[in-house]
Amino acid sequence: MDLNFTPEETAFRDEVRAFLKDELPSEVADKVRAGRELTKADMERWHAILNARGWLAATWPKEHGGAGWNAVQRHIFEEECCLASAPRIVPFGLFMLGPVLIKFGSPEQQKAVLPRILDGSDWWCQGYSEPGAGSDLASLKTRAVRDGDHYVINGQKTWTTLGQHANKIFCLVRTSTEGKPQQGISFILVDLDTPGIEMRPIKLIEGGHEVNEVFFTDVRVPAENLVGEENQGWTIAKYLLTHERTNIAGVGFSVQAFEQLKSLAQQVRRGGKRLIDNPLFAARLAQIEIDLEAMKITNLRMLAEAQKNGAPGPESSILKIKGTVIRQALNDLSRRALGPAAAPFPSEDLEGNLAVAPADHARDAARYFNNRKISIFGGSNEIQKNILTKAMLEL
Amino acid sequence: MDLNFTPEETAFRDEVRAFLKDELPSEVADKVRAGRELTKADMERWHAILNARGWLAATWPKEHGGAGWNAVQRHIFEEECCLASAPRIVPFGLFMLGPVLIKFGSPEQQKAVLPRILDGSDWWCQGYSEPGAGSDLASLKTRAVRDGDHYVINGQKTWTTLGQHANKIFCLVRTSTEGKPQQGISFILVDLDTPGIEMRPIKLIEGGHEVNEVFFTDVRVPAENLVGEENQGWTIAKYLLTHERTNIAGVGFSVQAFEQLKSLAQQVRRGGKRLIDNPLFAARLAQIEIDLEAMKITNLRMLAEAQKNGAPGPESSILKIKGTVIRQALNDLSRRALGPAAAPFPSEDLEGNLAVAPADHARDAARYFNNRKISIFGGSNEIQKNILTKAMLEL
Amino acid sequence: MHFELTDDRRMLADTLNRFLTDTYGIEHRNKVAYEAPFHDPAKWAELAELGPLFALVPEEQGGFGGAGFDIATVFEPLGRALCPEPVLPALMAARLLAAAGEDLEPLLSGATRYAVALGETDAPYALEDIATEAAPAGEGWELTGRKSVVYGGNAAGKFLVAARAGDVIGVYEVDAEDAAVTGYGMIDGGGAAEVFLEKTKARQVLADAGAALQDALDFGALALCAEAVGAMDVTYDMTLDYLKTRKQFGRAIGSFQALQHRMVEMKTEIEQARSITILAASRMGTEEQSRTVSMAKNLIGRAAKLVAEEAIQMHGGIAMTWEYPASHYAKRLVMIDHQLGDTDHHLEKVMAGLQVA
Amino acid sequence: MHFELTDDRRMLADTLNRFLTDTYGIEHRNKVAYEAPFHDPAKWAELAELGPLFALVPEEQGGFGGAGFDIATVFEPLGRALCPEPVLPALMAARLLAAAGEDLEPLLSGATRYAVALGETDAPYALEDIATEAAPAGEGWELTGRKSVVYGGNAAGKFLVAARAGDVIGVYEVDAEDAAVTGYGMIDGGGAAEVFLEKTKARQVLADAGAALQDALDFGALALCAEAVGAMDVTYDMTLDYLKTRKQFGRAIGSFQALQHRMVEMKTEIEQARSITILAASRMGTEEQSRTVSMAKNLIGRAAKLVAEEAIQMHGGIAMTWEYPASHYAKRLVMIDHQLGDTDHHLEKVMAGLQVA
Repeated sequence: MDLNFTPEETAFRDEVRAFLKDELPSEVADKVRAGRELTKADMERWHAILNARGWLAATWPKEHGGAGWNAVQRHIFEEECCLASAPRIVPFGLFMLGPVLIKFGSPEQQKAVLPRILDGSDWWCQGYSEPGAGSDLASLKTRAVRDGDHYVINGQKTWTTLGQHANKIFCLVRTSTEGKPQQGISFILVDLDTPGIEMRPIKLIEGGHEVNEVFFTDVRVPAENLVGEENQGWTIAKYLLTHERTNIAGVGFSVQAFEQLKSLAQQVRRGGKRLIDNPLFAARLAQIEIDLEAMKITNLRMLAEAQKNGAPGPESSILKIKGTVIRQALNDLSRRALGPAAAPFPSEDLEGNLAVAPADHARDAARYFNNRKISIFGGSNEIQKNILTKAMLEL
Repeated sequence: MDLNFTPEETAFRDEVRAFLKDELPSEVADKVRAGRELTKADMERWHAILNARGWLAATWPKEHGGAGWNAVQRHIFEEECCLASAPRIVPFGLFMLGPVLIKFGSPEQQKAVLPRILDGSDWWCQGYSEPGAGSDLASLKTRAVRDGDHYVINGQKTWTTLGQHANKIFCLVRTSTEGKPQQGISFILVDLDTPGIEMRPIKLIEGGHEVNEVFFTDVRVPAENLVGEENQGWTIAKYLLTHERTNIAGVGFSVQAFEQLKSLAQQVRRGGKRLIDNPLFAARLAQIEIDLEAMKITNLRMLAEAQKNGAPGPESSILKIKGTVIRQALNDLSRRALGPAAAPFPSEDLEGNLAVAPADHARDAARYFNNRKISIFGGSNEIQKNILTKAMLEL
Repeated sequence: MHFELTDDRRMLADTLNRFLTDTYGIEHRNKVAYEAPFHDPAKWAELAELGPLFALVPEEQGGFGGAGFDIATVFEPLGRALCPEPVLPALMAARLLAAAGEDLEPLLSGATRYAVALGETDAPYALEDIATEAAPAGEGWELTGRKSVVYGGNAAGKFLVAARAGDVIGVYEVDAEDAAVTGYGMIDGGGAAEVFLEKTKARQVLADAGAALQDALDFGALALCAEAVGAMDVTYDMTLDYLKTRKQFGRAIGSFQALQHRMVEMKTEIEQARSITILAASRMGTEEQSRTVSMAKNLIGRAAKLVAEEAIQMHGGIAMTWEYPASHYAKRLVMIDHQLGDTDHHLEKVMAGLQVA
Repeated sequence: MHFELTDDRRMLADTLNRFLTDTYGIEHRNKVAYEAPFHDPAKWAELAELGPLFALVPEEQGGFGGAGFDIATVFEPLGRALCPEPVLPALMAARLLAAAGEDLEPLLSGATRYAVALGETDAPYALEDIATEAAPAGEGWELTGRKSVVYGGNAAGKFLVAARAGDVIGVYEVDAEDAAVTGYGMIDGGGAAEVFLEKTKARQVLADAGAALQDALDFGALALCAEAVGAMDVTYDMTLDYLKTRKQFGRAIGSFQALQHRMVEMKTEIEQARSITILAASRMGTEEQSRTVSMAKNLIGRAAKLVAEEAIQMHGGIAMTWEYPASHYAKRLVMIDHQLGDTDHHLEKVMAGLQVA
């Protein structure tokens, strides 16, 4: 047993830390810390800074312009980014499409697409979920019918995150209705400027706009935009699911949230005392700290396992389940710590002059509601439990 | 809305209370309070006292020697008995077989059996569960084959509570293997002295002997011992399940346990203070008090509903589920309150001279372990949830 | 012992439910609840005409109710409809004005909207911690301090402000136009305000208001419990409906046992919440009023959070959207815990009472 | 960073596991664990010969281990076998004797069985509350007080007793024959004793033992955590097996989704328990030793209770019986929380540390 990083890993962490200290724009970090919405420009700015350092595409091999990091390096980088309140890298081009093209794409596709992801020319979004197929991707209905050199796409995608900023979308589409439902699915690249596509915002529970619906009506897409073989889409989707799952425990987010919460509990006063001195509150806080400390190790254990085996096993579903439970508990406790001050609808005013809540906490209730999504999206915790039951428990 | 008892009900409660004060033997109540095992003589003594007062068979009509109480009276009586630490009435003859015979039995059976239940001549036990059929009664396998004037019984029953004191057993047996599994079941009375019956004790988790296995090998039982029609057993079992479920919330037990726990928390000291002054412990205690106060009302609401409709509805499963959760939480907290003093294996010595734990609490851990059964026996909480799902939620 | 409403109360509940169902549907509600003035003044007038405000106070004070079950009867329908009208501030103001023997007519008729300004940044729930000061000034009084997150304060004509003169906490009336009031909307709909008082002119309503304020808080908390029960019932039904109709992996998701058992747990907690609210309603006006209300508010806080979170989780995505009504129910259910004392605040009160009993 | 045992430790674990599996099966265990002397003296000697006691202390003190991971390596197999031998008292005594620079040979060879007498009726967990008094008497000392539920005390030759001389808590050695010792068995197997001291002759081992006692408590708690992880693994496997084989309503009960999801929750908490035990083991000897051990003992307490209760519930009846091994695992898992500080005791320690960090 050795819970410490190697000297090389420690050196890497110090390098990342120094980089973040020097290069992360403080106005952007401030927004992240306070849970405010980032603009497209904010995200592009951070991507450009990372790209300049060669750290934008963590997992891509160096020959494609990636950092070529291993799992431990990625983990260190992600954790440090969280602690520094860096924006999350928009994953659709970098961590989803990129690896798919590197594994399944043609050389032409790689050459055409990858550099434009890195330099920010293209913003990709994801067309996986459909209104009738959330956790159950195999039942998707959006059709792509071959018509000469083109596919003609009809259907509807939903939960398309940050689609409002995107100019491209990669989709899972049904190219066959024969055999098992999984067998007739293909993976295809679509330019959002193509006629027949309409993107509509979905307003979320807390009022934010981060996801969208995308409607396809007779959208003609060149056949060479198909990635891999026709009807190979399920294989590609599964590849992403097993190989590219990273940071699913969200430990970095939780550590950062815990530190913010502890500081909040030292600012808030109840009954003439600091909230952190209230035993009931402190008990909840300590309980989460303990679960989080354990989670850090569970995360490292599975990381070590993945490092050894090349890919995370089904037990990594535990990370998703418990990781989201812990994050949500932290959001819950922050909201509660604020009392009535959590209740106002977030606005610039409330964060600025009015200061109903302590600085950086005006959006804690909104964050709590928004983060109810993390146990739903990306394979709900119920689905994760089903996966575990089958794979690990053999039930 | 009126949460108060009527003047008549209040007068009845006072009458019960006075009776218990005068007639409940204090050495028996002491045992109940401390969770010590009652002897057969203790239970028979209490039954005789109740019978002398005409209160032993609460639900039987008066013409059969019962008290003829309605649901509210029964509730009042049971609650008062719990608060006074009276022994629980052994239910098999009085609340299970009796009502079955009154509803389904022949006049001869009623005349032969009921008086002997009341006067203590017979001690009945129950032969329902089998090793392969716990919550799933329809799959029971014990066979009764008609042979002239007799049925010949072969098979095994289990979880037969207090069978060691009994001279009679009523059984569900399979008389047909045709049709649905529920359809081939019959209800039959068996004398335990009949050749071919063997009763073996089952030692429970905490070391106590309250349940048994019963083995039947070619046991010849007169055909007139059949209750109702052949293959009508399922109907009888269901009748018991819906009409004779009483006190399934166990509110009286919980109220009594809560009072004992509160008193314990005032005796036990930690860090120079009484345990009840420890905020973490007090929070748990207050939480249970709240849930229990709500449960009292939930219980009354369903009682009023049952009173109105003649029988409790499927929603009474809620009482079983939440009632056992609360009781088990109380047992859990008592055990914890004791710290290391909960750990010794119960013995006379530990209760007497040695006094490792405060008086009446030497068996709190044993009680905690023993009461894990209440969410399992009598239709596990999982089964209750299935029932509710079907009947109430229509899922 | 029975659990049926009197005919009068059932009629009131029916009337309210019908009015809200017919004229205050969720789309209308969402339109008015999130935009200034964060309620619908026209509907407020109609609502007042229906008479529910009169049900909040006893006959002696010009009403026709005022008992615990009257409060529950009014607020459960409001909860079912997620109604953002400021009935709660009216109830609490009515209790305070009645305690002072003042004329309630302007309030009960709906003509004057009151807000009750208790909480402060460092004193969100507990009266003892109130720091706003009242000082005599000429014939009247002057108040100095900041009242934070005053529900209904964004659209109130008058404020009843809790302030201390030395050790004694009193209640003072302030005209909205005399104070610096900044209104805003709430994350779960409805409006509130920050009220800044700087030697602000005030009229003393109650010199020593400890008991009256606690009583107003108790009645307010009971109202919130009833509101939550109404909202939980609707949320539960919505979820049950969804489980029956939504298909995944080729079957209704309600056929999955793990979800079924969680539905039972929701249902159980809702019934427990209903029970404790009934108990609290029955104990209003007795010695056990405050402690029982605290029990109710604690249980409601836990149950409402469970129902909200489980409803979202079992809907799986759709209830994360603004468009789907369950999201608004979930927000209200969670945020009720931030009003008039949260689960822990009330648990501490119940803990304190463990010793005496 | 890696999570593999060194070869030496893996060998030790294998040896222990094999010894216990081969010679200390559950039937033998249940025979000896519940009847005086509540362990098996012959097996104790064999066990001692295998060397695990030497793994409990570092080389300087005559052992070959003593690090956190050595402790975990020894106690996890003991937990898997539910072994009632008094290894825990030996560990804690060894830490105290080592702190005093005393000869450990009689202990490590298994020749002398020690029990560590800390807890009292009103001071079950916290050292500060200890009331037993030590007074000088001639060349030595005399102790007066009662030590309650001294694990292993029923079969110990020597006691290391924590007692106060004025404000200072020290450690004193008492021969079993000099004290009034009443032994008894435990509900989860194994033995303990009440130790009555009445001007009982004693030898001072450590005058001011605050730090050494805390260290012994930390190591003891770590050992209990590792023991619990071993017992949880076995209980989980037993339950999983049962779910796969037991049929109800015509299908394996493991096919019911509600139970499946609860198995996942059990598994998750067991993995968390394993993780926090690893973390605590890694922090022994550092400044964070005590706080991390408290974290571990708290999480273990919660996880072990969950596993015990869920195992019984999912077995549904059979695990309520003495005959079925899971019942004994469940008892041990629950009762571990009653040793060396329960979940709340340790939570309070973690809470205290929130402030500093």
